[in-house]
Amino acid sequence: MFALTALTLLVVMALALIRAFLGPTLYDRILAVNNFGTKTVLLIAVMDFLSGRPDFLDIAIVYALINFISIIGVLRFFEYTEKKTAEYQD
Amino acid sequence: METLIDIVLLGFLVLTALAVAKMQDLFAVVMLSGIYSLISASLFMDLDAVDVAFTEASVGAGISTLLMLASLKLVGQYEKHSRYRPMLALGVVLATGTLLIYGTLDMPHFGSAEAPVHQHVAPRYLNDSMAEIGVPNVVTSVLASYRGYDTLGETLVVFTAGIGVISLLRVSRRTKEEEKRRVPADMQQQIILRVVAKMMLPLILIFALYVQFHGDYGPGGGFQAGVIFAAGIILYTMLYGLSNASRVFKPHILELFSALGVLLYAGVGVLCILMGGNFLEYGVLEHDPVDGQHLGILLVELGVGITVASVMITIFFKFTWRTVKHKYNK
Amino acid sequence: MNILGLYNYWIVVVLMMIGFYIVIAHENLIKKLVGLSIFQTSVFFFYISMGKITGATAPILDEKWQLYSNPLPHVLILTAIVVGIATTALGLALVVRIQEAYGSIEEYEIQAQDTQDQMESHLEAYGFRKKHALSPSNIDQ
Amino acid sequence: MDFLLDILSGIFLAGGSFFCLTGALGLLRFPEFFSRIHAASLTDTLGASLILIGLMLQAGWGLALPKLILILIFSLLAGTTASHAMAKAALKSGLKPIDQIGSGEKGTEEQKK
Repeated sequence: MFALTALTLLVVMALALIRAFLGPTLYDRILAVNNFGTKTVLLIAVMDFLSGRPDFLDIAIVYALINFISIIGVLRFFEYTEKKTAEYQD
Repeated sequence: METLIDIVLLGFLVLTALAVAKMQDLFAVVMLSGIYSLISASLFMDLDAVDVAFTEASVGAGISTLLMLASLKLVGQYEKHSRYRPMLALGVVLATGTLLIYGTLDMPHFGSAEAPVHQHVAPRYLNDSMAEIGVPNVVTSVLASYRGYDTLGETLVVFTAGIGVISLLRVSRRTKEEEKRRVPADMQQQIILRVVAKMMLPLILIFALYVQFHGDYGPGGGFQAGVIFAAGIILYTMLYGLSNASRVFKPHILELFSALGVLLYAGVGVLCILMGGNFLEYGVLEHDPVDGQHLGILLVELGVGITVASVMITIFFKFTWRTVKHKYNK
Repeated sequence: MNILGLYNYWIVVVLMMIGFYIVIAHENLIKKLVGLSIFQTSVFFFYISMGKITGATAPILDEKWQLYSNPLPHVLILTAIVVGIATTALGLALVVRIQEAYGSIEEYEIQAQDTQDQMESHLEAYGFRKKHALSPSNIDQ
Repeated sequence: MDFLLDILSGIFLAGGSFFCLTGALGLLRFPEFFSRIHAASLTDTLGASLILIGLMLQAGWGLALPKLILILIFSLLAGTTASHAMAKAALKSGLKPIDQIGSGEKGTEEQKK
């Protein structure tokens, strides 16, 4: 059961990876990276149960956090290379 | 199943590396290198190296990607069409690769328990560390106690790199004060993001503390905790602007703290000498040697955590200051 | 099976060579740093692969488990990763400074500027004072 | 009781895997960014929650359960927010959704700029 879930997640990760390679816009890549990251979190959690030691879930939590932070980082640093900052000052 | 996951993830890694080699858009390259770190951390997980997976996830996928993105903003997004001759490089690479693969032929098989690596020091760590150190996580006990000198050196390297970045990307004080008034908060239009991040920030910081002090029993420790703490502060900096963040974490205090961590680490060592032991021999700190080891590891890991966190935050601040300066100079 | 038992090391070597190729064949300094980190990660895999024992579990002691993987490579690599990010940060800072000094992070452009500077200083040493004679537009032609 | 839990968590895991898979197919096959983000992020939230609930049923009353709940909260918060932020940033940077079925080519042309 866990093995089957892990396999599905690997397939999903492969699909997201293909989207990250293909692009075409940068936002497609960001979306693919985000999707890949959340699937990695799930894969880690499933792998913990698969190996019979579910006390390593800390790593999945770190993944979830870091994924979020790096997506925000990409958005922040990409958006402002393209646009004039004046537009965004409230 | 483990083997299957191992092979699939390695395949992902090769594909990602090839895509990195091919792409010209450096933003895409950096994002793919973030994916690369995520995959490699899962692979470390699969190969039983939970602590390494922890570190790679927080360092490689988090801080490293963010620093690269920040510097991309300074140096431009596209690789120029290069006019190198790839055949020579390809020849060198193929020759080296063939030699290396020829070298692996003499190695013991992957996963075999009889390999020479497993015969020498590792059995002692695994069998005796519970009695000698009393910490279930063998990686922590080896890191902080058996190989404490080594880790002190690594902490010093991190500290030195921090100094290097500070001196390379120095911003003079006067202009800093000038710009402080003018810097608008970043990502002001992303209101939902800001609110949610504000909710998550305390959780992240508490989780960092948990990782710091739970490192004896599960995966974690000073290095990982420091990086996670720094990632939390970086999240705040990205969403609320550098001016707000540096009001909480003043640069000179951060610099002080990065030295303080190393000082704490080395100070524990000196304290051990004063109490009649060797340098970093924590057993003498308490009446019961095992308790002493525990206390020593706790203090040393705290030192590592403080140094790593403040160095990482300082480095990120320096890069962000540069981007702010860059924006105004244009 | 006899020789396939080494598959993990082989893929690691392939990764290492891809990183190596990026470092030596590409001109862009950021790309080189990414290549360097791919190279670095492959070394990490090599160490961790050596520490793995089939059927073992992570080296966090527990009554339920008897066989653990080797913790020593884990310790070495854990610290190596943190040192790796420190050196990467230093490298990035250098790249930023190079961009500010030369206006480019492509290796051949930097080298071209360096050669030009060198030639100018040589000429100056031999008594030529005409700096503008070797302006970039003249070099290109 | 254990048997029942196994079956329940199996159902949850299978459902979660199914939703993740459909989302990934949408991510790969749909024509442009906004339809892709629609496919990916909605199924992502549901799929991740189902898989995590399936794991929770297997975890028992240990330290694993609160950690899984924490992951669930994080992924619910972070996943949705990140999707929103991405879509908003894309819209602000000038990427336009396709307004009619059939004018898909126009949308992809614009992206390529």
